[in-house]
This record gives sequence, structure tokens and C-alpha cells, in this order.
Amino acid sequence: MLIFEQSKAGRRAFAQSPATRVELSGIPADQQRKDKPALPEVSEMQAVRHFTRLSQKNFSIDTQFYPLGSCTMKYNPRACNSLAMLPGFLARHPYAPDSHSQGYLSCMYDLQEILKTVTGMKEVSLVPAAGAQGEFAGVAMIRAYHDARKDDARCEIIVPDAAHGTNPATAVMCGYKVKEIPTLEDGDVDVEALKAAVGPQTAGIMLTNPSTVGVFERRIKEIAKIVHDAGGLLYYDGANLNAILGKVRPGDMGFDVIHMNLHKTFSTPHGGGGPGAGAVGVSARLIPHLPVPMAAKNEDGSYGWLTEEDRPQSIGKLMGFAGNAGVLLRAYIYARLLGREGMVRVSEYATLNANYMAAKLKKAGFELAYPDRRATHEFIVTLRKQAKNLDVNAMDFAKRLLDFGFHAPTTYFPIHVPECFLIEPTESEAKDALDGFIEAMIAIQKEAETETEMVKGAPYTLPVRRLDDVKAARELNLKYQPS
Amino acid sequence: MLIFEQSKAGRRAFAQSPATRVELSGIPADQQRKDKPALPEVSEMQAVRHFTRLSQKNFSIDTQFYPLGSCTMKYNPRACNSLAMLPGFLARHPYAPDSHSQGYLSCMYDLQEILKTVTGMKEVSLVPAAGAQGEFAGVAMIRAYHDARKDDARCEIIVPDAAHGTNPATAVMCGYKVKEIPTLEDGDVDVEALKAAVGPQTAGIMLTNPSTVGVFERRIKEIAKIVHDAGGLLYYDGANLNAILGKVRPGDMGFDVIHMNLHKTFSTPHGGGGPGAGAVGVSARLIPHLPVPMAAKNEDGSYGWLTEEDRPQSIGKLMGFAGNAGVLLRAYIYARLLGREGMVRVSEYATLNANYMAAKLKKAGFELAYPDRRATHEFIVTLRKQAKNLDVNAMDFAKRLLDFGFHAPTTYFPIHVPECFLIEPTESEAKDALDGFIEAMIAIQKEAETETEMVKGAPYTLPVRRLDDVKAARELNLKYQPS
Amino acid sequence: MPFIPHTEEEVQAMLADIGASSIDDLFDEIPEGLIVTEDDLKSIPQGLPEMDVARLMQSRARKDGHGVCFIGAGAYDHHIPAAVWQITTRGEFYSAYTPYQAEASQGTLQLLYEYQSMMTALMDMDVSNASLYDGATGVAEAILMAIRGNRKSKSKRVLMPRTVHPAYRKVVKTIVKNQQIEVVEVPFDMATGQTDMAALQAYAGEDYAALVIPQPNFFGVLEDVAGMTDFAHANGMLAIGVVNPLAMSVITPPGQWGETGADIVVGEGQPLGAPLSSGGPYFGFMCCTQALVRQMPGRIIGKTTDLDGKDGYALTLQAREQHIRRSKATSNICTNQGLLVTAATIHMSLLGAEGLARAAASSHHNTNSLVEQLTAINGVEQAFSGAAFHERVLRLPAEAEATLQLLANQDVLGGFNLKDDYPELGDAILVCATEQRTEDEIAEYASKLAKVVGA
Amino acid sequence: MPFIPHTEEEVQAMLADIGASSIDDLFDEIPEGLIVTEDDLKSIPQGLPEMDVARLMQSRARKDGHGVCFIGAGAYDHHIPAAVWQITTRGEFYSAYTPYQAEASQGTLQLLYEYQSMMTALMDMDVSNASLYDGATGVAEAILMAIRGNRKSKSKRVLMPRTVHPAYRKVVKTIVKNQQIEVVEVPFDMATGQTDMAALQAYAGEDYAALVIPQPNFFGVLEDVAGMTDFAHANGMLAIGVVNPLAMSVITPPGQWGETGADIVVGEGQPLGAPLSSGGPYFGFMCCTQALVRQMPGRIIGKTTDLDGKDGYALTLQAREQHIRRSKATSNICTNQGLLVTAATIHMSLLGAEGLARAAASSHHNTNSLVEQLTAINGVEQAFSGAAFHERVLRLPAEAEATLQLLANQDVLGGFNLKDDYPELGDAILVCATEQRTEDEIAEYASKLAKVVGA
Ligand SMILES: Cc1ncc(COP(=O)(O)O)c(C=O)c1O
Ligand SMILES: Cc1ncc(COP(=O)(O)O)c(C=O)c1O
Repeated sequence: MLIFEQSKAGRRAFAQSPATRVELSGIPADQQRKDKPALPEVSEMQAVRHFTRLSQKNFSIDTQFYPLGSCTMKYNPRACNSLAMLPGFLARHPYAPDSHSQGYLSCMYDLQEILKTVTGMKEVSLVPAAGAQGEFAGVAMIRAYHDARKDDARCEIIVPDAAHGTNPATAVMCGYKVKEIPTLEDGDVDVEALKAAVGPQTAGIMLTNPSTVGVFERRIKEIAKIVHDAGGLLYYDGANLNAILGKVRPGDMGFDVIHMNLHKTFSTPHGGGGPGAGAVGVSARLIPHLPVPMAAKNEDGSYGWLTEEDRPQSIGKLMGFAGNAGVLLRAYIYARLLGREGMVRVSEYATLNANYMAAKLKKAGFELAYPDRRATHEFIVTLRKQAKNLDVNAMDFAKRLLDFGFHAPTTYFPIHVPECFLIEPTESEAKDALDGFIEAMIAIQKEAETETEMVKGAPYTLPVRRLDDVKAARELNLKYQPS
Repeated sequence: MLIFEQSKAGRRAFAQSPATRVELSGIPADQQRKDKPALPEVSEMQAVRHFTRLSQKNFSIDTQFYPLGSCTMKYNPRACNSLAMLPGFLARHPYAPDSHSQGYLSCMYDLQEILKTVTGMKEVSLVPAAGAQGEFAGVAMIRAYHDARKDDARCEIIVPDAAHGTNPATAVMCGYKVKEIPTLEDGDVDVEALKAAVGPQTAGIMLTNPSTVGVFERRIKEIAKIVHDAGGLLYYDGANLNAILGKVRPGDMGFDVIHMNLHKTFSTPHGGGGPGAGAVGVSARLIPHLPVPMAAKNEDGSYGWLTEEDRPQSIGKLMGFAGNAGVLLRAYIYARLLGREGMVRVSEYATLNANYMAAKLKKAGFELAYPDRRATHEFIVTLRKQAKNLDVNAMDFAKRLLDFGFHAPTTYFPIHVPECFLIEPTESEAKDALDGFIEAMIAIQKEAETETEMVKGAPYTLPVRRLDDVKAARELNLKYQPS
Repeated sequence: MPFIPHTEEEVQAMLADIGASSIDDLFDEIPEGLIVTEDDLKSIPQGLPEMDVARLMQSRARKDGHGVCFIGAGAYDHHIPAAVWQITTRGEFYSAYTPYQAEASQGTLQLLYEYQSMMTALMDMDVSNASLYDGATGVAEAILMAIRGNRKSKSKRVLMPRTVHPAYRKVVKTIVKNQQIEVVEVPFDMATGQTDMAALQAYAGEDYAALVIPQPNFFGVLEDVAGMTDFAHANGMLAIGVVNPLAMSVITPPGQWGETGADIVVGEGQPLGAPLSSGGPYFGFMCCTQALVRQMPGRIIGKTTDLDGKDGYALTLQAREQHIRRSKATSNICTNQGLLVTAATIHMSLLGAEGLARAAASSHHNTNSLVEQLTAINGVEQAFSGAAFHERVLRLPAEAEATLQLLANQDVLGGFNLKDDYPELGDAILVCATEQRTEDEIAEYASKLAKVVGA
Repeated sequence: MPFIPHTEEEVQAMLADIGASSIDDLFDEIPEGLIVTEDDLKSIPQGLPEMDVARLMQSRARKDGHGVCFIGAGAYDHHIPAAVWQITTRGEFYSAYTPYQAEASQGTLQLLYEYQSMMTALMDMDVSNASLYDGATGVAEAILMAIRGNRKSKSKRVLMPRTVHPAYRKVVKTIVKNQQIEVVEVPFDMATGQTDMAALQAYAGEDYAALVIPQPNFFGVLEDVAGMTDFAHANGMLAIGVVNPLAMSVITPPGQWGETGADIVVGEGQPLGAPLSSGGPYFGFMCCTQALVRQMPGRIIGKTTDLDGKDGYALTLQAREQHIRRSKATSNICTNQGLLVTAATIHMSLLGAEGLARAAASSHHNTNSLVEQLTAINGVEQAFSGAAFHERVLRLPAEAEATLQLLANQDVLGGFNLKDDYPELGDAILVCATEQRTEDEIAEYASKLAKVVGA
């Protein structure tokens, strides 16, 4: 039942607004709203009960194994939540003077320093709201760099075909054309194709390493050289940073600019779709172009802001205020809980878990997309044989997994691998959970062979059976309308 | 799965204890524990996931209508939780000096004053941990009163047969004998029986008004006179205060001592079985005997404590510290949200809801235990006909209600009404919820007539089917033992 | 190991299954010399137990957040019911991700559908998406959308009043400049604080894709939204409203502006349940007309049915989005501000239309009384004559920055200094008193300001 | 109306169904003159919106809770993982009641079964109940239980060392005195701080129902628990342990005391996840031997199976309880401290045996270092020679109460003043430094105390 269907005219949560309704003095009648917006009218308890019950209809990290590849669904420490929501942090207005902001600013400054070191970049700005905005900031900086050098002919960004959709979309938002290069059989980028693609029109390349196919790009240094020699810059999509945290640094690989998905690698919660934080880090040559504001340490040891005035070549502001502050606080808290030694462990155990699952699933007869490669923090299973021989495809497997109490892996991405599952267990899952998932996959495989229709009708144990996506798009119903 | 079954030797939540294990210096080896207690060894995420999922297996006010008679399961405002858990309140040590306790003490003082006024008693002590301990305090005060007067022959407490089990149990804990008197057909206490029961051996009577049968004791003033004339005192069991809050005051009815279940009437949460708070209020003659400590206002306007030294005739201390402070804070916050006008409404709408349900269920053919009486905040349905004619008893109805998404009412209490449901909707439930429950009752009645075995096999939609209580008691299994 | 559940035994068993002899082996495809050394990371502090981190953060939090807040300027200190964040931070909302597996995410999906329904009701618009990053990026996305969606115009130019939040204008510039979009600023009337309608008229007949219309504008002043909307439509431009959502509970909503209403509406969702929290996370909202829905960026949730015909909710119109459409997507946005929308949906349910209107009216009232008391001080004057909602520009008889710092030293955060963004206003500040400010606090501000400016 | 969902229309419809013309009618059975008038309640403040109550409570909370805490004496400032209360206050735990309908309460029931399993493991005892009010009432209940349950004794007398927490002894007196139970106090050795074993021996051969054995005792001193337990058993008494549960992670648990272990164990559960919170809510725990289980007060959860043979959990042995047994029940307890047990179960799961042992050992270590630094001050001395865990009695060279207040004025809460309860100790205080106290805080205490006592 929708909250609207529980509405009754005149009902409300009386404690939640001022006790009396005052006049809107000074506002001309024709500017005043005449109708009453049709918001639900419910009591406080009705709202609490409704949303509490709604919440129970979700799978989440706090309730299920959630191996969604490329999304790094790991444990979000509860301390990050309670400490980021301390009254002093919640009450700080974004325009509060520095004298009333030293607590927050010191955290941001420290976080910038930690991120610099762990990525090997020269400077970091925390502004971008999510990965995609980090990408935007990064590509915009590449553009600002070429522009500043009057290197105007560079109109193309190179992107591997396996790249996340945000990469090409971002390049276009920054006014670039996108040139795709293929992925080789072994999962590496086609370096020959890259060589052919670069030229005076090349502004840069967007890569993630390990790539979205779950393998480490072995020829990364060669790639960096090719692009740099052509006058382009290298952009690192940090979505997969969890694979190499404290182990390899994008700066050392030759990247000029990176974004980090702090909601992935630094475990701020995904919140049902956000908020995230997409901090960007740069090599020396891009420092002048970083988005503002940034936290700075003054000579007297106090903290302040760097703004457009300090950084006249900055690409400018990206967010109304200074970014997703509460998310950044959570990332900082996480970083302090982990410490440098904990960071290395993140990538080590994320990699162990992924390789273990890959090995076990392979033994169980599942086809790995890159069977001869090490898995990184994630890996790809392709169910193309099942789709062809049994007519049970990746979507069917995914839905049936839900009945076994597991969130499905990422499906049908990367797009060049047919019927694929991108599986990312993360370091915070125990072997028991991995084994449970593997057993479920084996069980579903058996079901697919013997009870095909049953599998294709999954799920059965959730609040709804399989939903009709086509109907959702065809008969658009995007809001409640009283009947 | 039990948390123990997820345990692996050596696993832990590393962030939750000091980083290193120090020596236990100065403690002789023979006093040191040799074995390691078999607590579960799990990661932080495993614990979070386990207990989050466990919670989802509960019915609760935040998720379901929960009309458990005599328990006042109403909405627990979320503000009471967040404000009672403000860091300053959580950090206060119970032995902190008054200089560091003015915030807490002022709340307790104000709460005492509010409770005094709304109950019409002369003074209030907040110490008792729950209703039953409030009863203990009350009866102990009655005893202290008689003892102080050297009125030694009074060895009996009168209790109606409909009384809650804690009443007789408490009387015995205070060293009294219990004399039961019957309830009349119309739900009132048998005044003639009372007259016969009182005498020089009477220490007092324990009553609740409205009584546990859900009707207002009309001859209360007469009862008070009879008991007082016999030299006894009147104890008021405040479990049903929600029925009369701000409407009738126990003090005005002639009671000498009362307890209040703040976790009922003042809506502090029931917490899956507690904590509660059973504040006691007294008439003038019992003031010297109130349990200590109590909050007091000093002449300079600051607040302090009244202790045994100030109250040498006090029955003494009942709790290690000053009672369930966090619960009392929640009650205070609730009282401030309601205010005096809100208190009256509590009893009015609780009564409206109960009478509405009673009327509708009666119309639907259900038998009320006291059909000719006004319901108070609760009322009794007896399913004796269903039990006799259809072999579907109150327990079957209760279990089947769970399948309809409603918590069952209190069953089989009061004990003198066969196959009964004691139904208490509370004021915070909307008509829609009441109607839903009534419809479910009607539907189950139909099922009972046509699908008897199905009803007797309920529930079907919960984490478990009907549980075997007899087995639980016969084959005692009270803790996990690794197999 | 913090947040890692592995026992040594398990590690060995897993390595055996993999056929590797150590965890290091798993990194053997990484080229020589790239593996980080301990030394590389030594400037990062060592890990601390939660207890120690808690102590650190508590001491830092205590340094901030004090002071009575009279700053608005796009972020407002409104009351948020305790229930909002207690429910929002429940693990099932907090630690889930984008509802890609609809059947396992009906909680989030139904909630988002309810959110869309609420926002369209509040704005009186046809459709809503499920959030953008914030109000500022919302304006940028709206401009990109208008340029894509305006069939009557081929222009890559838009009109932007200077009364739009200066930070929003900066963000718009950052985001759209690389696409050769020109943002032409329209001046305001120094007397009223409204957009200068005469200056706007000068663009009549020219090809612009859109006109941005703030309501209330950055100064708190109410624009002639009807006139501006009709002007836009008369000249083939789309009308993009930028509104304070709380204000829309009492002020004419964009769907009712002028003859046919605004085409796109965006704004900062913060007043709907997000704590000030140093400026984020907040959320941007976006609504539009039915005609433009396929141009809208961001997630959209639709109602549908399951195999049994039962109602359910799912992401829809995904063909607009980057994960399907890639370089041709309506935006690059992926992760949005879901959890804030969760909070906003609960917040709006708890307040309802009446509660929002009371909070809005009470904030307006408190600001009126603040302005009255402050302007009683010699030399403190209202800058504009235009009717204003809930925020006001005041001219000070002393240097604005210094005055604000002196007030801050006494724990009064007195307003937003307009000097950098609007030097033409002289020493002017933007003040605001939400429904949370008490009469005492307002009087205290007045008495402190009187002392500071020496009146 | 706060927390009341009724609309006027609904009220009328409901009254019509009832056949009443107004809500007042529903109270027509109440005798004349009993209905409260507005005047009767006028001293109660009017209702306030949540926003105003929040402001009030925030300002009050700010007055308390500051100061660095070196007080223990039965309530300890231990670290509590953030996860504990975030999960505990989930509505499904927070707003449920006693699991009378087992099928709809498997969350609470399984958790309580896990709790019982954890407590028995920690105490090395056979069975545990699901909580009592607190440690003090736990001792009283244990005494009543021992008198009921001791088949070898007909006595209504028990032996109670003076080293038991003075507040517990007072509570015991309040609770048991009306049943003509005699509590005979056993003195302690002024040199060691332990119970005087010679004095205890004097009771050999007499008929007492039980001996209470604190570990550590109120002074922090470790008792000769083996000797005391064996003494009790040799003389037909039941041995009742009163222990700090955190200490039991490193100290010999009651199940291992002497030849056969303690019979009943109770204590204050606060160190297992309850914040200091002005003294409550905490919880009392109780464990006992299998032989005594039917004498135990309070709820007990048992494992059973459902109609399909699936495991499940339910309240069991209810025939002991007041709602079944009424005047013959083992206790009058009904509502217990369930939510605190929820917190404790999560707390113990997060800490584990190793985490508890670390917290215990680290607290012990910090107290040692505090004692070392304080006793370096002229005139400050340890009162007792007995081995102590985690708390210590110090003699001061100045009036204890005044000294503590002077320290408090500098925001050091320096300890518990023993003068009222143990005048024979002179100016003595009980100090404690949990694992949360830092070296700096300890050093600061020492330097402030040095100044205060003028050393
Ligand atoms: C490889 C990759 N790049 C970029 C992104 C975009 O990040 P965000 O969703 O934070 O905008 C994602 C997120 O899913 C991703 O997986
Ligand atoms: C009528 C009545 N009296 C007393 C009590 C005991 O109160 P408590 O459970 O708080 O000890 C109850 C509680 O259920 C009750 O319903």
C-alpha cells in the first residue's frame, strides 16, 4: 500500500510543525499558493510504520551478501555513521566562518592527505559528488590543461569498449568525441588498436585498472607511454580502486588524473543509490585545474579553504557547496579505522575472495570469461552456454539467486561479454558466505537442467514475483494518481 | 542460524577492542581464567547482519498493529529515543556530583511534578524499574505505614480474582497473605464480598481502575470507604492509567498509593520485554515511606537528591542506582510533547478506539464479556462459543491473526473469563487499522466455520509455524551446545 | 584485521583451492616495480580502534556547529523530525545500492515512486526524477536538458538572471562551458531586487533555448514568475524554475506559473530533511512536463506489475541513461543522492502539506521579525523593496565581513556576506531566521549587532 | 493532536457506530465529581512541538556528562560499539513487547536464547534467565531463590560480606525484610580488603541458607572465592556469586569456584553494552545450576520445534511465573530489561571472548597506572594489600568529599567517596580507569589531584 493510500484529509503528525499557523505577511495574494499540494496526510506512527516496513523489502549489505560487481558492496562500519552524525558536524552551516569550522576542515585536510598518499597523486580535491562527477572533473581538467597550452586540436577521448557507461557519457559532457578501442581475448586493452587510435586529436584516455573485466591491465606502463607520447593525458576511473588499495598506486602507473569512488573503496554507504563522493587526484601538471574549494592548512596550523581566488585556473565549482561533506566524513573515519596497514589488507582480501570464488565456480563447471587470468577483486562468469543450451539466461540465474537469499551480481556488464555475471565479493565477506553463494549457483545450474521453467519464473520468495520492465516503460506510470 | 553457528576460532571484530592485549599484572595466576568462554567469534559485519535479520522476525509497534490488552502498545515517539540518548545524558555517571547533573535532575524533578498532578497524588518517587517493582514499593509502603503505627495484626492484602498476576505475587513478596474476592457478572468487584473480607487483619486492597476486565469500577468511592473504614489502605495498579489519563485521578478516587507503568501510559518503548519504569505516587500519609532517592529542588533553584538521610522512614532503596533513568527521560520527553491537553486526549481517544472496536465486533457477532458496559481503553471478547461449537479456541484465533499481519490481543487473561481476548487498541491507531483487525476477525470466524483445520494449523506466513510449548518445557534446551 | 573476517585457516584453505601459495601470488600479474612499499604509505596514520577514532571525532565535532545560525543562502536550519534519520539509517536503506534487482529492492523503489509523487504534487508538475546531486548541478542539468529538448530553438544560449544563487551560476558555468553553451546573465533591479524585466524584454525575439527563473531568488525576493514564464514561452524558450521546495508549500508552484507553467523545475532538496551538515550530502530535485520526460537525466521509477499481476515498482526509461545509452545518454549521472531522497520522503510524509506550510510561514514570520529588529538599528536597512520570502538583504553601516566575524566571535552566525558576489550592493548581508529560531535568539542577535556596529 | 491519527470525520463515524453522541459520553459510567477539570492540571506545561522539546533537552543535556570519568563503583565507562545501539533501537526490537506470541517474536526469542548461551559461557554455569532489573535486585532475588531452593537448610538467614556493594546491600534489605529474612553481615579484613575468612569460619556448622560472594568485591579486591564457595557448601549453604561480567572474561568464573562451583550467580550487566546513562536502564543477569532452574525468577527461553519440525524458540517454564502461578510465583517480576539484553547480546557478539578480555585487561592496566601515578602524590596511599581487579581504594590526605568536588570543578570526576558507607576507612575513595581513559587523562588527574591536596 502506498503512503498516499493511507492519507485522510486533516490527519497529521502534530508534533512535527509549529503549533500554530502564522500569516504570510508581506507576500502578495497572487504569489501565494491557492491549492494544497496533495502530499499524504498521515500520523507520525503511520509514517514510521510505513517506512519501516518498506525498508524490510530491501536486500542490503546489512542483511544479505551483495556481490554486485563494480560496486564494491562491502560492510559500512556503523561507527562511520554515528560519528559523522555527531551534533557538531550536523549543525555546521556550509557558510560558517573558519572560526567555527576547524573540526570539519581538519578532517577534510587529513582526508586529502591520506588519499594523495594512497593513490600516489600530487593533490586531491574532494568536491565531486560521485564517481561520474569525478570523471567530469577529471576530463574537464584534461581539457583545461590542453586549453591552457592552447593545444586546441585535441577533441577526442579514447575509451575501451569495456568501459563503464559513465566514461563515454562524461567525455561527451565535456565536449569531446569518444573513440572506442577493443578489449583483447585475454582481457587486456588492444594496444595495437590504441597505437592506431592516438594522434594529435587525442586529448586523453579513460581507463580503469584493474579494468571492468576484472583483470589487471599488464601493459599499463606501455599504454601510458603511448598516450603521453601522443600528447594525451591518462584518466583513471577509480571505481576499482578496492582491488589495488595500498598495493599499487595510479600515480605510479602514470595516470595524470583519477577519481575515487569513496562510497566504494572507502565504504561510505550506497544509500539505495547514493550519495557518493568522487574525490579527484592529479599529477603535478593538473594541480592548477583542480575543482574548488579544497581544505588547506594555514601557516599558524589552523585550517581554511582554497577557492577560485587561490586557484584562478581551476575548472571551478562543481557543487553548490563543498561536496558531500557527510560522505567525506564517513570516508575519513573509515580511513582512520583502517590505517595504512588496513588499506593493504582491503585489496589483498578482496582479491583472495574473488580468486577463491572464481576457482570454485570454475571447478563447478561455470565458464569464466578470462579463465587464464588472475581475478582481481572481481571476475566474470559467462552463462552463454546455459542461455544457448538450456534457454536459462543470466537474468534467470540472477532472479533465482534472490530466492536463495543472495543479491545477484552485476548482470550484462561489461557489455561485450555475453550473458555475464560480474562478481565482486569484497574483503568483508566470510568464506561461509562465498561458499553459500557457490552452492546456490551449483543448485541453480541443476535446477536449470531439470526444472527450467521454474528457474525462468523466479523469484518466488520476495515481496513481488518477476516484474514487467517492458510494461513499466510502455505504460508510463510515474506517480500516484488517486483513483 | 544461531550466531554461534557462524563462529570461527580466531575471527573477531577487530576495531571493537584495544589493539593489543596487555598483561593482567598483579592478579595471581590461580585467580585468572584458564579457559576461553565460548562466545561467538564473528566479524563486525556478521554480527550486524545477524542481528539486523533477527530483528526482522519480530512483530512490533513500528511494524504492526499490536492490540495487546493491559500492555498499552502505543506509538513510541522517535524523538523520545534520540533526545534521551543525547551524549550528555548517556555520559552522566550515576555517582556524578550534583554540579554535573543539573540537566538530568531538573528533568526528573519536573517529571515528578507532572506525575503528581496528573494522578492527584501528593508525592512521587521514580525509582521502581517496572510495574511489578512499583507494586512492591507500594505494598511495602503500606506495610511500613502499619508498622510505624504498630498496627501489627494486618497480615492480608485483598485482591480481586481478575487482578494481574503481579498483584498477588507482590503481596506475598511483601510478606502478606492474599485474599481473593470475586468479580461480579457486570465486571465490577463484588462489594458484598469485599465487606465480608475486610477486617482488622486487612492491610489493604490492590485494585486497578478501570479494572483488568476493561470496565470502570463504578463503586470505587464506596470501596475506598469500606477499606479505609476497616483501617486498610488502597493500592492502585497503574497499568490501566492510559484509560483515564487527565480524565480521572487515582488520588481523587481515594487511593493511597499507586504505581504508574511509564512504559505504557507514557509510551516509553517496551523493548521486547523491558525496560520499564514503575514510578510510585502516594497520598500524604505515605510520603515518609517513599523509596529513595528522589529529585529535589534546592532553595537556590538548583536540583539535588533526597536520600535515606532525608527520609529516615523510607522503605529504602529498590535499585542499585536511581532507577531506569533513560526510560524516565523518555517519559519526561513524552509528557512535554503531550502537555496537559494532550494527556486528556490520550484517554479520550484510547477509549473511543476501544468502544468502536467493541461495538463493531459485537455487531459482527462476537460475544463481549461485558456487553452492557462501556468499554474503557480495552475490552474483552470471549470465544467460548467458537471453542465449544467449532473447536477453534482463542489461541487458534490468535495464531491466525498473525497471518493477517496483526499481533494477537492478550489471550487467556483475565483468567476468570474463558477463551478470552483482552483487546487494547490504544489512541495512536487509526480507524483503518481497527477496521483491518475487525475484518480479519470476521474472516477468521468464517474460516473457523469452513476450514477449521486450517485455522488450527496457523500461522503459515511467519518465520516458524506453531511452536511446541510442551516440548520446550519437557525437553529443556536453554542454551546452545555445539553438536 | 578490521572488517576482514578471515581466519588464518580459511586463508590457507582458500589459497589451496586457488592453487596459489600466498596472497602475494594473486598479484603476480602486476608489472615489476609497481607494488607499493611500506615506505610509500608511511605518512598515513596507523589504524585505530573505534574507541580512539570516536574520541578524535568527538573532539573535532565539538569545535564546530556551535553558534546560533542566521545564515540561509541555500542551506537552512529547519527542524527535522527525529524519526526521519532513525528510519533512513536503517541498514536496509542505508547499505543497499541502486535498485537494479527490482524484486529485491521494492522498499527503495516504492519509496522513490512515492517521492516522485510528492515532488510532482509540491511543484504541480507532471513528472519527477529520483534525484540529482544538488540544486546547483540541477540547474546545469536543466540547461543541458532544455537545449536538447527545446524543439523550437536550435540555440545553445540560455538566459540566467543574476538573482540566481551565485554558486549555482558558477557550477553551471563549470559544467556547460565545455559544450560551447553560452549563459547570458540578466541584471536585476537595484530597487526591488527582482530580475530587471525591462532588461529581459530586450531579448524578446532572439533565439535562446531557455530562461532560468529563481523563486524566491537568491535575495529572498519573489520574482514575477508569471511574467517571466510567459515571456519565455512567447519567445520560444523553455522556462526553468529554480525553487526552494519548502517555499512551494505556500508560494505559487512552478506548474502554475503564467499561462502554462514552467517546463522544467529544479532546486536544492536540503530544506526537506537534510541537516546542514557542512553543505552535504543534500540532493537536487528535478521535475518537468510529460513532453520532456525522455530528455530528463537521472533515475526514474515506474509502476508496473509482476508475473502474478501484482503491483510493483522498477527503474524505467533506462534507455536515457549512461549504462545503456553511453555516449548518447541524457547525462553521465549514475550514483545519485538516494539516501537523502529517502529522508525527504519520510520528512514530507511526517510534515504533510500543512506541516510544510507551517514551517515555511513560521520561518517567514521569524525572518520578518528579525528584519524588523535589525533595521531598528541605526544604519541597518533593507536593500530591496520587492516582496520577499524567508530571507532578506540588509545593508550594514560597517564593513560586512568584519561585522560578521565579530558576531561569530559571540556565537551569532549573522548571515551571508554578499560583497564578493554582488559588490554593487556595498556592505550587504543576506539574513534568515528559520522556524527554529526563538524570539530570544532573534533579540540577542539584534542587541549584539547594535553593539558591534556601535549604534 | 499529537500521536492521535483521528480526523473529525472519523470520530463522528466511530461515535455513530458506538451509538454515542460524543467522546464524553464514553465516560458516563464514571461517578459524579471524579472527572478532572482543566484547573486540576494547570500546573502541567502545555504541549510543545518536537522542535521545542528538542531545544529544551539539548540545553539540559549539555549541563551533564562532561568531565573525565574515573568513577566506577558498579557502573563503568566502557567502549560500546556504534553498531550496538543502532541495531538495538531498530523498531522491531525497540517497540515490541515480551514475546508472548512466539511465532511473531522469533527475533527477540532467538536473541534471548543466544544471550542465555553467552551468559552461561561467560559464567561457566548451566542455565541463565533472560534478565532481572539490575545487579542489586539480582542479589535480592538470588537470596529469595536460595531460601526457596536450598533443600539442606530451613533457615531464613543468609551471610552477606560487607565487601558487597553497599547499595546492593541496601536494596536486599528493602526487598527481603518483609519476609522475615535475616541478612547477617560478615566483616572484612582491614589490611587486605578481602572478606575476613576467620570471621566467616565462626559461622561454620550454623544453619544459613546461603553465602553471598562478590568477585571482585566492591573495593575491586579479589576474594578467596574458592575458599568461600567450599565453606558454603561444607556448611549446607548455597554459594551466590555476585560478579562483574566483564571481569569474568579474565578472572576465574563462578562455575569454577572451589570444588563444585557457585550455585547461583548474579550481577550488574551494565559493563556489557549499557551506557552510563545516570544509572539505568541497565540489567541484572542471573545464572544457576541445572538443579535450581525451577526456582529461578524471570523469563527463560527454550528451544523447541514447530509443527513442521523446524527449530524455534519460546518462553518456557512459565509455571514459575506470576502470570501463571500468581501468589506462588518465584518472583513478581514481569517486565524485565529486555532491550538492554538485546544490546548486551550484540555487544558480546562484537567483542567476543578476546575483545572482552582485552577491554578487561586494558581497564585493569589503566587503573594500575592511575594508582601508580596517584600514589606518587604525598599522602595518597592504597588502602588494601589484596590483589585487585580494575578498581582500587585510595586513602587521601584531605577530606574526600571536598577533594572530589574540587576535582569535579576542574572536570575530573575523581572517584566514589567511601566515607558514608565505610567510615572506618577514613578519607578514602574508590577509583577506576576503564580502557577508555587515555594516558593524558590519567596524567591530568594526577597533576590536578596533586594540586588539590597541596602536594
Ligand atoms: C567502473 C565504474 N566507473 C564509474 C562509475 C560511476 O560512479 P558513480 O556511480 O559514483 O557515479 C561506476 C559506478 O557504478 C563504475 O562501476
Ligand atoms: C494490570 C497489570 N498490572 C501490573 C503489571 C506489571 O507491570 P510490569 O510488567 O511493568 O512489571 C502489568 C503488566 O503487564 C499489568 O498489565
